[in-house]
Amino acid sequence: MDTSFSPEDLAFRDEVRAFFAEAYDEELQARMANLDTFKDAVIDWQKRLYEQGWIAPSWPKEYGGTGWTTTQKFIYEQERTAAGVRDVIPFGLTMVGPVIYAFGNDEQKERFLPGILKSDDWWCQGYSEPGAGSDLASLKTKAETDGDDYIINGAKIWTSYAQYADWIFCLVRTSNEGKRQQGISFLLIDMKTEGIKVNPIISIDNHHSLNEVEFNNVRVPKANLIGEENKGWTYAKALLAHERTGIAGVPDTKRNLENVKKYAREEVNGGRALMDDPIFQQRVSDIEIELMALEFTELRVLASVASGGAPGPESSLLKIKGTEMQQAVQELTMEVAAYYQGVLPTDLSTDQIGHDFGSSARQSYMYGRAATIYGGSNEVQRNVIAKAVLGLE
Amino acid sequence: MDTSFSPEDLAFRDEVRAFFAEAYDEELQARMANLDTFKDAVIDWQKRLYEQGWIAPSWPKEYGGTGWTTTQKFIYEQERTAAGVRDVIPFGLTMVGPVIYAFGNDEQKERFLPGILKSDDWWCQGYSEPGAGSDLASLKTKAETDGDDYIINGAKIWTSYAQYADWIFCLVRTSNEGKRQQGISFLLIDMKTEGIKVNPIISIDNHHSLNEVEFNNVRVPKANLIGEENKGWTYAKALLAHERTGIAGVPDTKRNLENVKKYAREEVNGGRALMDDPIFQQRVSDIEIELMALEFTELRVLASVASGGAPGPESSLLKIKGTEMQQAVQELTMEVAAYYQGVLPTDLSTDQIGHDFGSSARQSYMYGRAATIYGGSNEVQRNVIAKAVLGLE
Amino acid sequence: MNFDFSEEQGMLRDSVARFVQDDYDFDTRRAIADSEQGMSAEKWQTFAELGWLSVPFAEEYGGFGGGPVDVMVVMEELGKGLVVEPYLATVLMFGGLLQDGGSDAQKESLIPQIIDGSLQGSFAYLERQSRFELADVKTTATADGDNYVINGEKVVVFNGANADQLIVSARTSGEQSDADGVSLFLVPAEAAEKITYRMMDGQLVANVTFNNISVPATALVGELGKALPLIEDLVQRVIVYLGAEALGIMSQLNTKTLEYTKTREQFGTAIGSFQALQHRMVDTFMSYEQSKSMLYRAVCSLKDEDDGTDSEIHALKVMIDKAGKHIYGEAIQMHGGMGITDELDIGHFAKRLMMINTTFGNGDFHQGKFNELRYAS
Amino acid sequence: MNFDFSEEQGMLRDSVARFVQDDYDFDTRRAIADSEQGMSAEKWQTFAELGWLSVPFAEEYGGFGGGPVDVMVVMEELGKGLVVEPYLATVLMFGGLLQDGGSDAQKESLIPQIIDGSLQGSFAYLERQSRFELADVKTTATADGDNYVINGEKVVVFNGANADQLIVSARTSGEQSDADGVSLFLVPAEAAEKITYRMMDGQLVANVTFNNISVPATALVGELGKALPLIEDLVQRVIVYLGAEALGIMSQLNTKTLEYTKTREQFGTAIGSFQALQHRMVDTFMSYEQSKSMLYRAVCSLKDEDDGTDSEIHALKVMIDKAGKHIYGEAIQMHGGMGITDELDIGHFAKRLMMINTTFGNGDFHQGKFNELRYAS
Repeated sequence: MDTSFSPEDLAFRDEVRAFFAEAYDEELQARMANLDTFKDAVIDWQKRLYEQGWIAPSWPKEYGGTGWTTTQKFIYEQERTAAGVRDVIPFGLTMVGPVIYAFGNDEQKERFLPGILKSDDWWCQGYSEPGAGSDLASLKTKAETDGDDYIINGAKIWTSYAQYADWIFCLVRTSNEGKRQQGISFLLIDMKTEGIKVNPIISIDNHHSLNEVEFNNVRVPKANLIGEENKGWTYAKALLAHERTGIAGVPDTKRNLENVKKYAREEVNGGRALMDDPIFQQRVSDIEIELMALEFTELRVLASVASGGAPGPESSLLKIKGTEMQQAVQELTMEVAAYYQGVLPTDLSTDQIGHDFGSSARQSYMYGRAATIYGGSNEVQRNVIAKAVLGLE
Repeated sequence: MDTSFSPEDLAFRDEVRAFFAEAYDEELQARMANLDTFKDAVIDWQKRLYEQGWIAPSWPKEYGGTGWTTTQKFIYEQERTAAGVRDVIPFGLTMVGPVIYAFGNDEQKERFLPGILKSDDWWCQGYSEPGAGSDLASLKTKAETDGDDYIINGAKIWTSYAQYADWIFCLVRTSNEGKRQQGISFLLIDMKTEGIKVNPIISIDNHHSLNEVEFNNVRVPKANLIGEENKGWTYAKALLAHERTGIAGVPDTKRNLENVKKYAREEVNGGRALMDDPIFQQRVSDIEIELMALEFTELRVLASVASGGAPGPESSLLKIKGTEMQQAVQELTMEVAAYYQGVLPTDLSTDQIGHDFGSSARQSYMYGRAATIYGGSNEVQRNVIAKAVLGLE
Repeated sequence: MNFDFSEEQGMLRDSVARFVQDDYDFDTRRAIADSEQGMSAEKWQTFAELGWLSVPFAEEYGGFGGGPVDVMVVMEELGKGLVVEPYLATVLMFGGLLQDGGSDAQKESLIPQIIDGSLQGSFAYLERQSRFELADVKTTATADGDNYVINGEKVVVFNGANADQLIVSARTSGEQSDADGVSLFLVPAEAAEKITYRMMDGQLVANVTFNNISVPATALVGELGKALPLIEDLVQRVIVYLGAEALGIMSQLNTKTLEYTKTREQFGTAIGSFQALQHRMVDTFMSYEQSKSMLYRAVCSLKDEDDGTDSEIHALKVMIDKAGKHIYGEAIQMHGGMGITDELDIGHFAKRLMMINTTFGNGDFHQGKFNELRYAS
Repeated sequence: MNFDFSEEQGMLRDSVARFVQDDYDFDTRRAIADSEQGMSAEKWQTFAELGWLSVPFAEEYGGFGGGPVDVMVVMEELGKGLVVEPYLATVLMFGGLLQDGGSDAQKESLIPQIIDGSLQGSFAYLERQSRFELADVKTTATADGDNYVINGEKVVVFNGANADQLIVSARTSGEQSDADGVSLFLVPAEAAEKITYRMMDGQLVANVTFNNISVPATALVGELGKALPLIEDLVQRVIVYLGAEALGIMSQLNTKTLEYTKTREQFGTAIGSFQALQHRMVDTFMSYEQSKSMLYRAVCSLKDEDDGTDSEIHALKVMIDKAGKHIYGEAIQMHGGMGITDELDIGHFAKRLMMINTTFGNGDFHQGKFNELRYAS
């Protein structure tokens, strides 16, 4: 049992730290914070990571991965979040990419992987459907064969950044035979195809990142089918298992908690900084202590995977506990912001309003409610653990 | 909307307060605290209450009740608990008594009610059965007709004070036809009858109050059947509804919380009284605030019943919230007792041990675990509310 | 001992409930909140006609002479409709200060205007640094002959965008957080500079700056330098009223969530049939009932001032904070993806609860006060 | 980065686990705990033979030379069996102080006796008033020529009933709660007066009174007046070991409860099929896994002392307190009536967890220390 870093690890840490300090500059951050320049800024940053060779740490080296050890990956994430560096948009790099290199044919790999790595293509995800919720397998969007093509009809929902996307990867129904999971296929669709319509959904944080995507007789070549027809569910499940560890989001939550402490040192109530209030301290440490444990739960999973084992039962709690902690920190930030938690986006400056983080706290908190809902709600996660880990029927 | 007391109410309060101050003397309390004299002391006290005319506030006046208003009953409970006066043993006075006067025949009323009121008969309850848990209707103890008698075979469990009891009221199965609830009868059984065996159960608090009661060919005259054969479930349910309000136990919990505060002023940690520790204060007020609300929830139910209405949906939460609060206070008392929470009964004096409430805190805490289990576990209570109040199937 | 409403209170309740039901559906509310003024002058006139604006005022000024229970009844129903019109700011806060501390001349001139709907008011008390401390006042009012000259800034002023008159707290003596030395002044809104912005609960609020604003001595509300008790007394009542509004909102959230779970199907069955959700809905039901009990306890304590009113008020704020978070949290979670859309009303109920929780101090702040009051050695 | 146990650690674990499995079932444990001595001399001899008593001691004194991870492995398995023999008191606390602070003569004479099982020891530190403050020492040791004369009382002394030798903390200078001025002395148990009583977790403890007990200067353990850092260092490690014992217990409670809910039927079906219970069992599972992670974090921090060891230790105590209460609470509740009988082992696991939680400070105490350490401005 050993969790210390080797000299090589420490050198790697310094390298990463230096890179972020230099490359993730203020101008870039300002462009990311502005909705008008957000997309371009993200692409610029991801291209910079690509040049650095660090765009896909989780990919196998042969497809463009970094070949890092588990400890290096862990260090990279620590440094990334400590520096406040935004994570890459996951839809290409951590979602469809791994499915393509694992289950796609050579032609598909050549065609799609470079665009993902270089961030030339912006991907989005077409899984959920209106009314289906966590019951993913009930999906109804159908793909009917017409010669060498499929004709797609149906709709997907909660599709993040569909308004920016060049491509969407979809689960579609190609058969109604057998169990519901069995007639599902995994399909890549060009968003410029005729018959696709993107309807914005304004979310509870008053922003537009979600969409409904409608498919009306959309023609997709069968060359865009990943793997075998009717086997899409298997590929999607493999994808879910692919990146178990990142889902707890511990490094980001730790950083957000540090921000809470910083803010709470500046907020004063009756002459005492909020951070000096024992009750507030207790609220912070309630979370901090759970996070300290969760960080090690994540390390245990990483270590077990690195030593060739499968992730143990402890991995299944990462999503539940991780999202609960994210929300707890978001809530605490709101408490610190007090009245200012309610401020909606405005043209007024921070100086005019009299506060600097209320509005962003609101946005994170409100949109953060989704974390326990999407990707299989925490209720569904508990059902899964009860069955798969605890053996309860 | 008005919750103030009238001058008459205040005079009544003074009368009750004076009576408890005089009658519930230290010698009596010492006898109650000693297991060897416990039973006699309880009977002496209840006889004193009988002489005062206050033994059965919840009974109709015609059967020996006090005829008090709802407010008076509320005041009586407040004063009783504020004075640390032990509640009456419920099995006769609040459990079987009301069933007898509501559903018994005249002969039964004459025969049993005086013994209950005068505390000449000690009653115990025979509902639960080994292995049945909260699923009361699954009971198997059977009563078979033999001329004018029933022959009883089976066993009851979790029977408090069966070792002291003269009588037991039982639910027994007289038929296996129809729904499980339909073949159950309500029977009164003399504990001296041949074939009854009482097996002590030592509970988690290291005390003996619970028992298993075995019935081996026990002969009971049919004259001891309450109401109609196979209707016992109805009577038992009516009994459950009879005393909804007392079940939250708010006055007792309030008094226990006051004791916690007293103890916590005396416990010192690093020069600071525990009661001056902001975190401990927060733990106390977390409970105290819920209790303040629960007290009014109980008042709302009382007021609604007093004005002729049925108890509203708010009544159903009294047991759940009340028992949760009881346990929360018991837990806090244990925290205050620190190391001494573990002390088992001993012949050593408080002075020798170095602490005065650790052992009783332990006993209350451990036995208190039963509060969320017996009388229909809180899980079953939640099922009931979900169905009956929220209309969820 | 009774918890019944009087016949008059019942009629008042029905009147507000009917308005919300018939004239203030969610789309109407959204349109009003999104409008430039952030409120509807037309609806406000309806409030006046229905007599709601008169409820807490003394009969001698044309008021209904209602007590805390009457106002509570109104606020609970307004909460159910997420009504954005500034009943709290104009009638209860601005009007409440006038009623409690105003001179006869002030009351005679202004209260009838509030009652007939022609005057909008606002209480400007919050400052950048003050957080939840009412005594933390940096804005100053300096005597200058018969006048007072006001300098300073107030932030997040409720109804600040629409108010015709402001009551401003300003320091006439003492140090920044002294209890003594705070005074209240009536200031015509046009005298001050303001910037306005929108809050997530539909409020259009303002930061108001006073730059050498001169007001006559007759603009003083209450005694010079002794405004803090007046303010604290008002805040106690307002906390009860906000609690009533919160209770109305919680009732809506629980009702709507319950309905949703009965119809929403997942895995082939209504999600309300899942036991884990059922037990959680029992818990939100209990949170609601406990909040209601605490509200009743607090409103009764307002009438019985020697019986530890303060701690009941603090306890109410703590309870509403916890119950509110619990109830809106479960409501959003159980509505799933729909729960996090702006389209659905659930999120809007949540946002108003969040703003109520932070107004005049969050749960932790009040629990600290409660602890101090009850446990200080 | 790895969380694997070495081969030796694996063998140690198996050895303890096998003993608990084969030789220490619940009835055996009950009989031992209820016996007059409250422990089994025979089992203790087995511990000696199996080498467990040598684990933390240096090889030069005949020890195994084990580190915190080795001890952790032993304690977790002992926890699973609710083993009442005084491994903690004699080997880890008494022995630990000797190993860390004892003179060569003391170590050479006593450690081999601990290892061969012939010597029982005890660390007497707690006083009536001291609660969780280690520096709060009223017992005095006064120099008298070459001797020290000890006066005072220690309470709830673990293994106080069976100890042959005590290490006693006593004040040689300073005021009641001063950090400086606390010293440790080796005292033969028969020199002191003791009264014994039983605790709910099966421990037979003692209150020990020192009435002008004279010991030679060679009885001093560690430096005069500088014992507090020694004690604090020991307590840090012991907290980790108690955490390991607690983890073993939590594992048993979760496993037994899970098994019970799979077989126990109510309303015609196994209660483990009820979704509300399933979700709660997922939560107890998570509490267990989080505790395990925190234990690993704490034990790793012991090896890496410049990396904020203290706060990891406090965090562990907080986590074990919360998770323990959560897990035993659910275990008792889900076992229903059976859960509250003395007959079933569930309650006994709970009681040991409760005593672990209060030993060396409960969760709140340590969270306060954690807050001080990390957040003090």
